[in-house]
Amino acid sequence: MYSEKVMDHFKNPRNVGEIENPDGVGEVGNPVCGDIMKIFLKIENNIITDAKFKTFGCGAAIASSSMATELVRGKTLEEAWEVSNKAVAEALEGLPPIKMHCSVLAEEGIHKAINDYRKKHGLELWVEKNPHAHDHSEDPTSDH
Amino acid sequence: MYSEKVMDHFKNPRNVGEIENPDGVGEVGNPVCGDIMKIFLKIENNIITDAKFKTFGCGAAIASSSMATELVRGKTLEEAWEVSNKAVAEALEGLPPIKMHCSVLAEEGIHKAINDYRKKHGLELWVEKNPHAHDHSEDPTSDH
Amino acid sequence: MGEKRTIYMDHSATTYTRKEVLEAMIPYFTEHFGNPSSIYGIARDSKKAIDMARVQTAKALGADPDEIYFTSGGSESDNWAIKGVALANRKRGNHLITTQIEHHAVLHTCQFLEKEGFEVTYLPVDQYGLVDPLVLEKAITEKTILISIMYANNEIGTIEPIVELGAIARKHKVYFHTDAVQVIGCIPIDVKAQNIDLLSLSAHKFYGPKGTGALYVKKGVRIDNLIHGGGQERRRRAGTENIAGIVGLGKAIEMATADIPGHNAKIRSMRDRLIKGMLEKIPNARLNGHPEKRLPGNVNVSFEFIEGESMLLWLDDEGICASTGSACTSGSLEPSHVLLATGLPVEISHGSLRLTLGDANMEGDVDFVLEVLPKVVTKLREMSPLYQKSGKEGGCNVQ
Amino acid sequence: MGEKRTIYMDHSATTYTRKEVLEAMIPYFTEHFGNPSSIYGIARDSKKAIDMARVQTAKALGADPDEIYFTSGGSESDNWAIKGVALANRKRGNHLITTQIEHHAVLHTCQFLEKEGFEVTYLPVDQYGLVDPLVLEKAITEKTILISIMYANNEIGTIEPIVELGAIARKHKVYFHTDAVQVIGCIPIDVKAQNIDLLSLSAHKFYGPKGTGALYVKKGVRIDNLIHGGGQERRRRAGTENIAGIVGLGKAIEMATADIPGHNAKIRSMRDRLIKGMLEKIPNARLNGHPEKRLPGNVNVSFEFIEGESMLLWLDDEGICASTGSACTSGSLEPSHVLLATGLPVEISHGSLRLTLGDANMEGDVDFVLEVLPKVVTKLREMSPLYQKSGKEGGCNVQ
Ligand SMILES: Cc1ncc(COP(=O)(O)O)c(C=O)c1O
Ligand SMILES: Cc1ncc(COP(=O)(O)O)c(C=O)c1O
Repeated sequence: MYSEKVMDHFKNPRNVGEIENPDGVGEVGNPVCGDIMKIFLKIENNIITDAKFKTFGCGAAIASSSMATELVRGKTLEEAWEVSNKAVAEALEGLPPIKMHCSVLAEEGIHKAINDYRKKHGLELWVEKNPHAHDHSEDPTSDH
Repeated sequence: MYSEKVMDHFKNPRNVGEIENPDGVGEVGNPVCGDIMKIFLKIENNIITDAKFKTFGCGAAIASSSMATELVRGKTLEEAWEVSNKAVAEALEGLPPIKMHCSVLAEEGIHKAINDYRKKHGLELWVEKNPHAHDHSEDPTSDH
Repeated sequence: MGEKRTIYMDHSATTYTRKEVLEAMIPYFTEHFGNPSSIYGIARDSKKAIDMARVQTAKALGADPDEIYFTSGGSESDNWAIKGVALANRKRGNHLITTQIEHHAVLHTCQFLEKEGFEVTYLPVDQYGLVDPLVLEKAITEKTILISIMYANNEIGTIEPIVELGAIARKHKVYFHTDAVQVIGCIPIDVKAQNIDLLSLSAHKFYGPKGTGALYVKKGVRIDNLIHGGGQERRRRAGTENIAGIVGLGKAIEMATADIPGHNAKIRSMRDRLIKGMLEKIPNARLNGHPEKRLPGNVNVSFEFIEGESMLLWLDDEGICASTGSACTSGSLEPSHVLLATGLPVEISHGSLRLTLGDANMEGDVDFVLEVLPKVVTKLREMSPLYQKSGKEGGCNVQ
Repeated sequence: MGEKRTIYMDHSATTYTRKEVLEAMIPYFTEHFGNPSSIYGIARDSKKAIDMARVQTAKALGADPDEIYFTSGGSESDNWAIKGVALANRKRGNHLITTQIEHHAVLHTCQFLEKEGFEVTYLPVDQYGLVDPLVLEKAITEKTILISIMYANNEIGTIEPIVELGAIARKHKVYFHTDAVQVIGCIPIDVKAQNIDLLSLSAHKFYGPKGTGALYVKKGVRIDNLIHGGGQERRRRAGTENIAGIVGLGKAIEMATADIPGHNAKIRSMRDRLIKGMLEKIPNARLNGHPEKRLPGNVNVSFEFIEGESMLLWLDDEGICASTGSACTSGSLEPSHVLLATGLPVEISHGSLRLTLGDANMEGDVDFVLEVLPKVVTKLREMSPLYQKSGKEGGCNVQ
């Protein structure tokens, strides 16, 4: 059901853990729904120098957290903000349709951590362009 | 579905044919229902000395005609009148429930031929004791 | 009946499972037995096998794989198509159209729906068993939600003008279902080109296993479930999948549709020789169904003055497997509803014989049947009170 | 995942087909393939085989052979029992009673009937998943026509007090159906002594083939057909019989019920060791279901702070086949309705694991799982934001 890439990021998750004294933290999801992601960012000169996560959730949730933290590392905040759930899912070589929300969660976690940083620094919060713009569409490469 | 005895009487029917100048003839059934039996009797001194049949119908109808003509041969008319459909079915070692009506037809054919004889001789016609007394019940030895 | 050769001429009742099909199935009983809904390795193998069967089936029908739903056979598919569409579209109307010659899986389902408040028109057929498209069109009302017409009849083999009938349904925006149980491997199917919205099939009619079938449901068709429960078959047909059966269906349909013209040519030539021989050798016999628009393997002939079952028993004694009406009703006393719908008199319909040829047959089988059958008919006629040796005028001597 | 050994601990999802069962089935695909409704020799062989399977099944249930109807599986049996009785007895009432922990084949069927104007009471269960007979009795009204309660639950293994529940149904003259899909071969069934009017079973849960099941219907029970059509199964279930599947079911039920105590003793000792070991080695774990009144092979444990699917994936990586809820819903995001009905908090029910032991297991499998599982749980907890190394009070840190 999962692509090899998903399984790789599930079995060898990158960036698991917490960052001590993080510059931004975002926690999204809900244990009632079965997934929670907590994203920790280290930010220097507007650049994400480190990203870590802790996740309670299914294989796709863990792999999405792993991939999302990979994707934002080294990016400016503006660039990182543009990392969409679709980009996460594509980098994972697809997610089953019922698991697309995991990539959405990862995008939201990153956004929340960035805004946490901006808030702490008295910067204006960025707003989600369109809360419904996330790509939940079926991924033709997978099935459920 | 049929007992060996039925198959024997179907494949080697006894008494097929017509009797020239019969003393009694009975035709029962209806081509619309899928079976017609015509019974021919030769009667001497109140005794059935020969019995023949022609039948249009299924295996059970042919076997029942064969068995019924066998059973009445050599019997007095009174005795022959008492040969019930149940007796025919039993002598055939059972008939499938949906085929019990074939034995009923055979009984009726004999009755009709006997009454044909009685009518020709100005005798009072015998009446069926109870038209519903025929045994249509399921035969436990067979199945459908 | 010992060591005699068996000549199987009842392919429309059921077929043997082809060797290659059985071989494809075996590993799914013992090795790849995992429940495809599970996520571990052996379950993924089952899932893949089902996906492949779905692709094979879709390809044979010109459909998309996600328009194919596996079922337990033709009867379930027919029940599901008809009840499912009827119940899901009740708000739009309560009128269904079918024909008088459908299989009981369709007819009895329609009768069930009549009890539930639906109205059903049973279209008549002509003497050959053909439905007239004009008659169909006239029967459509504003309340019509489904038209169900079989692709070819199982008893007399008549092939209906499905493309035309489907086009009429489409024109009037009514869903069109066809029971194609008898035609897989005999007629190339292309559901898109043939205007078909729903199509039933059953594996054991084309050398697959019994107990497995499929329903094609065009994307977008509103249909309720028939068997509710788990999320199998994309939430439309509950029940742990019969993996081996589904694999067998896939393999069987692939093989059955690989060379339809070649297969038909062989079967048809035997059929034509059989029909010709029977009609030549046996007087007072008539062919039921259409002379040309008929299934390549179907022979259905009525013999006056005799009854069908007694013919079957004699043929069985010679090792020939045949049937009267459809197999499911051959235990019954009622004459075939199909023959009656073609206008055949009841008494003659009792004397009908169906021989359906298929892959189990060789030319020699035809010769054997042509040798045996006339003797059987003669023997039975000789003991029939309806048969006057003088000839045809014997007719039906009803009391 | 290469050459590693596979440890199958998902017997409640499905079982492999036993070798002897498959061997009994094979001849009915290719040799004795005749349609049992036909009258010739090869068809009579199929008919006899079905008759024998019916006797085997009846014997295993304490029923008469003519109270057994073959179906395509547990889901069809459940659908048929419930819809069939509901529709046939509508004049007497429109109220059904079932429980909150039934399989979806029952629950979704009941929901379908609610749309059709029936009223359904879903009985609660206690923390162990047990239905209280007093609560059942109170729920019965004058309009109650059917009570459907599963014999044992497929997720948590709890065995219901069926004899008592059935006695209450009988006292109130309400039909009593039980979904016994999980218990064949684990609990001796005697439908007469156990007050059961209808009982569903499915062959692939007791080492028979998938796609074959049966419904026991006590003589005299008023029930409509679910699949209409030909006259098979004494006119109650249409469709050409899945002969091989039916033969397999018969053989499988005979073997599965030959020595239930012996079978259970072996499985139960592995189960108890597994439960004990899991609870000892893994903190913040709890057993779901009843400690004693549970199926011999069922283990269902919840681990706090982690999610079930990620556990399954790691176990799969080690060759261990397990499941979370029931297999049919393991693709789903919703937590198990059964665990919720026992009062388990949603967040904890997400972290539950079902291991179901059966004939494929050996003692060594238990050791291996007890070695692997604690590591998996630790690994996942370490990456869980809910898990505080300090200990239990971590709890659920909802935003
Ligand atoms: C309790 C219960 N009922 C019904 C079913 C459905 O049976 P099947 O999948 O054979 O249709 C299952 C298994 O999936 C089950 O565990
Ligand atoms: C035309 C037609 N429809 C439906 C069916 C029912 O198929 P099954 O027996 O596989 O359920 C049959 C065969 O029996 C058939 O010939």
